[in-house]
Amino acid sequence: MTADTIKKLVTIITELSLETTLIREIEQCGATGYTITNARGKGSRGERDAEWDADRNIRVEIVCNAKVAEAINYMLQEKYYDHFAMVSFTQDVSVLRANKF
Amino acid sequence: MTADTIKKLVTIITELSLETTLIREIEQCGATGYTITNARGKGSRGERDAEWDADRNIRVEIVCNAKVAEAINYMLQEKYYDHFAMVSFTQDVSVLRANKF
Amino acid sequence: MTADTIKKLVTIITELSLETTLIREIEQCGATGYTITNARGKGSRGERDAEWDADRNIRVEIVCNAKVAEAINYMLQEKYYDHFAMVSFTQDVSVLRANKF
Amino acid sequence: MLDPIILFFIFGIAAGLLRSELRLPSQVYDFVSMLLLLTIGLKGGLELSKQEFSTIAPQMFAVFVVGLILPLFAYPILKIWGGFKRADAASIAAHYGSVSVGTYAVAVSYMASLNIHFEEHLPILLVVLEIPAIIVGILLAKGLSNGTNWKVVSHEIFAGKGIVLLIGGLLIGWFSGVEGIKTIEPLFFDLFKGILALFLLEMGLISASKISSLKQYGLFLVIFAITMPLLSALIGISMGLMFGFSIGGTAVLATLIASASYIAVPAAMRISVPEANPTLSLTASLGITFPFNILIGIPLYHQMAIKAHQIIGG
Amino acid sequence: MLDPIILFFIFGIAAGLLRSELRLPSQVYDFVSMLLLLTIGLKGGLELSKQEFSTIAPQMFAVFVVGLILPLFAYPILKIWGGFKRADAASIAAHYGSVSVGTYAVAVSYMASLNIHFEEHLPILLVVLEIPAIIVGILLAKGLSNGTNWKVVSHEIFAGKGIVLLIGGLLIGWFSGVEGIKTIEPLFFDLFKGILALFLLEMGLISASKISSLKQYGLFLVIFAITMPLLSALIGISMGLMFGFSIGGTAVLATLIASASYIAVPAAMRISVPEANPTLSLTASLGITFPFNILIGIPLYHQMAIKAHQIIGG
Amino acid sequence: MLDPIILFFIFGIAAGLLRSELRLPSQVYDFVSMLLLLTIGLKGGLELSKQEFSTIAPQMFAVFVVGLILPLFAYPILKIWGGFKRADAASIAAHYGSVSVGTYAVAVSYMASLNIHFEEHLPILLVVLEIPAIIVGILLAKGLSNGTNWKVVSHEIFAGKGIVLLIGGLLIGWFSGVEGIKTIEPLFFDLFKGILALFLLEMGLISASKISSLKQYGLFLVIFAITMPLLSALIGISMGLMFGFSIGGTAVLATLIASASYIAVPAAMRISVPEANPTLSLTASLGITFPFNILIGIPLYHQMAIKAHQIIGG
Ligand SMILES: Nc1ncnc2c1ncn2[C@@H]1O[C@H](COP(=O)(O)O)[C@@H](O)[C@H]1O
Ligand SMILES: Nc1ncnc2c1ncn2[C@@H]1O[C@H](COP(=O)(O)O)[C@@H](O)[C@H]1O
Ligand SMILES: Nc1ncnc2c1ncn2[C@@H]1O[C@H](COP(=O)(O)O)[C@@H](O)[C@H]1O
Ligand code: NA
Ligand code: NA
Ligand code: NA
Repeated sequence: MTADTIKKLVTIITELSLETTLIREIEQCGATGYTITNARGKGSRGERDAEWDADRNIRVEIVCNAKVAEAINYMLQEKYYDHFAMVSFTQDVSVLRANKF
Repeated sequence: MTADTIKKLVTIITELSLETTLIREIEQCGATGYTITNARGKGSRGERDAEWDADRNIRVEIVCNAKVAEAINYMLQEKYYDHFAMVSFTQDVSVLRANKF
Repeated sequence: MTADTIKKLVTIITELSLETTLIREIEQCGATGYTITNARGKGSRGERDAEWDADRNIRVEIVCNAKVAEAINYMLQEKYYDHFAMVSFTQDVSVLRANKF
Repeated sequence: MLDPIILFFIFGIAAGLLRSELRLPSQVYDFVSMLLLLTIGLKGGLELSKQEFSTIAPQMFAVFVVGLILPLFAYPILKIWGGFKRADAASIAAHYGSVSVGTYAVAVSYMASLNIHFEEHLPILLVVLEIPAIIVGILLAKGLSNGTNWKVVSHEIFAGKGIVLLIGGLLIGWFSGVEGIKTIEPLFFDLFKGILALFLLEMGLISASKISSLKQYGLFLVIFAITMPLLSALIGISMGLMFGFSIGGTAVLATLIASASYIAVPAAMRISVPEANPTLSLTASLGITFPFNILIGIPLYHQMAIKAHQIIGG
Repeated sequence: MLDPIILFFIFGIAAGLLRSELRLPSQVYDFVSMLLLLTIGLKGGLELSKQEFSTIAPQMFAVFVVGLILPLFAYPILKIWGGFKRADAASIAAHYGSVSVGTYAVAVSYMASLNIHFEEHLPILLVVLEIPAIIVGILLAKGLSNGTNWKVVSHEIFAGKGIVLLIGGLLIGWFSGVEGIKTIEPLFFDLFKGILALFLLEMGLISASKISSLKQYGLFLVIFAITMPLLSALIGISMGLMFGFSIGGTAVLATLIASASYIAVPAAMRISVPEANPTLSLTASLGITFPFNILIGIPLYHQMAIKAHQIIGG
Repeated sequence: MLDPIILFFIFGIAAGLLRSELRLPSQVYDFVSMLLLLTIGLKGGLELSKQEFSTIAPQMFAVFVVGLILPLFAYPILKIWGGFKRADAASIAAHYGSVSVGTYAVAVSYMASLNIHFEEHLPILLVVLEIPAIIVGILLAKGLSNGTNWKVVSHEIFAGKGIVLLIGGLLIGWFSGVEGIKTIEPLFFDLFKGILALFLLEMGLISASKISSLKQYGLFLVIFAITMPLLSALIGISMGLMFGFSIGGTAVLATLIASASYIAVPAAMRISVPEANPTLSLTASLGITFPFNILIGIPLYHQMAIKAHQIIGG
């Protein structure tokens, strides 16, 4: 079995309306891929119950190396945190075929 | 870049019909927010394939400090584990803007 | 409060069309349960935007012990990695009622 | 010659048993249910606008009482003969004391296809019948001095989609009147049977999946899920005669009382009596009683209504 | 006797305020909106095929100018009297300078139910009116020398579902002609009012949820959200007279201009003026202006149009 | 004057190429497909009830054989001239040996709009034609002594939504008969063309997205995806003459055989021949062949059928 490698998993929860632009910037940070699921929730900007287009959230996951993770987090902070409903967190994950990320 | 802080990520997978009451209790435990996605699955209470209202799962994520995480886990155990399809697990995550949680 | 136990959380992101067969194999590896959410994304096999049946992803989560996790990862590598859009990663999680998994 | 909507139901069961991947998408199922509920409400409301409340009020009261009695009658049977736990017996009893709008819709369509007249204000009785059994079920499970949060429960009941749409439809039909409703007839009335066909297709698929999980619950549940509607139908026939209903109305009322809930009651029980196993009651209600009523019950209750009217009339 | 579609809207508001769990499934809502947009487009396109472009062009130009002026008029009011931040004032102004297709659909249905003729090419003016206010809103928020990525913005505007479906419908209607369109009439035309009823049910539920969040934004927003459409309607009436429209057309045009956007503009503003609080403008537009126009505005603008025609005619 | 459903398709392609955000919600697309499949099945079933099985059986057999031969014919072309890997050549061949229900529906609608009669039992041939190419494709990819789990594969084929709905519709139509089906006609028959329009709108959007990924697969795929249906259509014309079909029936059969699968076959190949690249075959089938058949193929095959009948008849 191939040895496992430690990578970062960055999870971002934010507004659906950001999807296109956010994805573009995430790729510019060096991410080779991402996964998106639809979500709803509540946070400092109130309830976002996915009932109305403007109230829909997405949950974006990116597996990447530490450098890309840092770049993404920096980018989020610079460009999005102030004006958008957004939460993000980072974890260590072990992956196979680490060259993919 | 703001220093990262370690927080807890509590993930709960349970029945859709619990959503309203569960969220209320999670907030009473001190959570400042949560994210919900629709899910399906299988566990000790059989397959829950999301085909019928009664068979739909939700997946709830809460980023919070260790104390709130413990309170949530305790609450789940006391009030829900016995009678509901439910699984929960807890992880460490690093977050920016830690004062949010 | 019951003492926490450390288990593994295996997350697999792959094609919807694999769902039935993949679940069967995961259970054969010894998993006692799983959770599935619908997803979309992008990776080495291009964009999978969930617009067409063939382009839909699922995100499968399995909480299990280290041995089962290894068996699952091995199985994925042997049977699926070559021909399917697939990403998987593994984390430690702490669970209550550890005998469930 | 079989009514196509029944064929859609049989098709659904067959496809389900053959493990086909066929499903009505969940949101489409929700949509289809909403249309049925609104249409039934609208039709009832149109009728209401032609009736005196004083004629209907006593019927509403009588039906409410029946809704209280049915679960009280079913509970000991389930507990003593069936050997079910208290919570389970109470929950199943509540399902059978309440009603199924889907079954009602098929009865309505059955009468329409045979050109049989029936009392059109029955949707009001439907609304009334949904509720009392839930309350009795909770009391049976938890006792009088229980800690039930009735505010939450009553919200669960009255804010549930089913009741809200039926009542909304009734009021809109009532206020609009026959003329006003014309413009929305193509969607709500002309498509009714087609929409019902799709609904039954999905119900067949669901029933099939419940049938598969049947063996683990034993023969008693099957017998109960067939006998209970038959007995309830007898009560329905008697009430129809008492109310002076036509043959059609008597048969539809019998069907209504014979039907078992699978939406409103499960949701309410899950919140109020969580220790009851929801699979048990849904298997009985969706896996046996619903198909029994659709395929055998409705024509049978119709025959019973004819017989009863002959006896009374003769 | 009330139009059932209005009753559906009131029903939605009531169910929402009573915290019912009723919702139109999100994809069904999208579907219903798509059908309305296509139908409105198709109807306009059929009409286009009968008209000279030269008659319509000046109207399109005039309406475009109005779309530029309305937000310029609303902005200082919101900024100075309302005390809103620059971005918020600009965003709200853009919402009120643009239009709501849902409101237009109700006006159309209102005229149809009273058998009042109106100029059928109004959907073209609708399309024209959607856009200029967005541009002005962005300029108001960011100034002329701002860093707006106009390529992204214009893609957001023109590639948005609403505009695309309206224009697509217009073109299909235009190319198909009255004969060609016959085969798709059962879905797009016969079901129109039923579909509109479901749309309004959901809009009622949404409005109710916005009404609940109203108190935190104070009285000024409420007053603005009622006064602004009234003033806009006056402009609409004048334009109708100027264009030589019938009474019906004048009233529909007034409704159009009085309506406030809640789909296209919020989406564009979120991308271009992210510092504006989206809840503010949506609360005003969905929570106050939409219900006001549906319940009070449309009949009122109709009366205004009658009066105006009397004055002019007399 | 263009048929509006074709305009909807062109509109979809245009909106897709312009990168509009327009999409039919996925569950609505599923719903629309289900309705089309059921309607086509129902219509075929109604016709079945009027026919002798003995007339149809030989046609079913002949068509089955064609379904076996077509991929055998396409495979070497793809492998040798196209230079595709074995698995890819086999998979593409299977797609073109099977059929597209959407294309069939447009052919039906084309004939109806020109009032051209055609043999209504064609849906049965459609069902028969879907399957053999899949089996041949798997054998081509893996050889006879391969490890294919035929139980899984045949479940994948027969339990797939498409086949189940077609067969279900056929049976329901057959058992119901013309009289019985009347009550569900408003949904399944009257709305057919409107529903088809929405389906084609989405297909246009999908085709456009596949067109964009076309350049990376080279010219050969494009040529194949246009030539293959043309050759298949010739076979279809010959078979139509052989069966003694009318001009309309001949043209529809030609369209059927010329069409390429994009639902059943991709799903089966993904499971059975995972080493084949699914994007390759879907790009050809959805990006080229489907639009080609809709926009050019169907009228062309109609002309070919007319010519062929003249030659034979003369
Ligand atoms: N503490 C939290 N835990 C999990 N998810 C959260 C939390 N806070 C916010 N979220 C999610 O992030 C979205 C935006 O958060 P906010 O910017 O705080 O409004 C919310 O709508 C939630 O879906
Ligand atoms: N081992 C597991 N891994 C991941 N998810 C699980 C697992 N066991 C159960 N689940 C999820 O939790 C839900 C409830 O579990 P249970 O109470 O065990 O039936 C299931 O329907 C699954 O969605
Ligand atoms: N770096 C990544 N981070 C998160 N998800 C990924 C990543 N790469 C791929 N994925 C997901 O896994 C699926 C299959 O990946 P692939 O096999 O690389 O095409 C994609 O469609 C994405 O949903
Ligand atoms: Na009952
Ligand atoms: Na306006
Ligand atoms: Na073919």
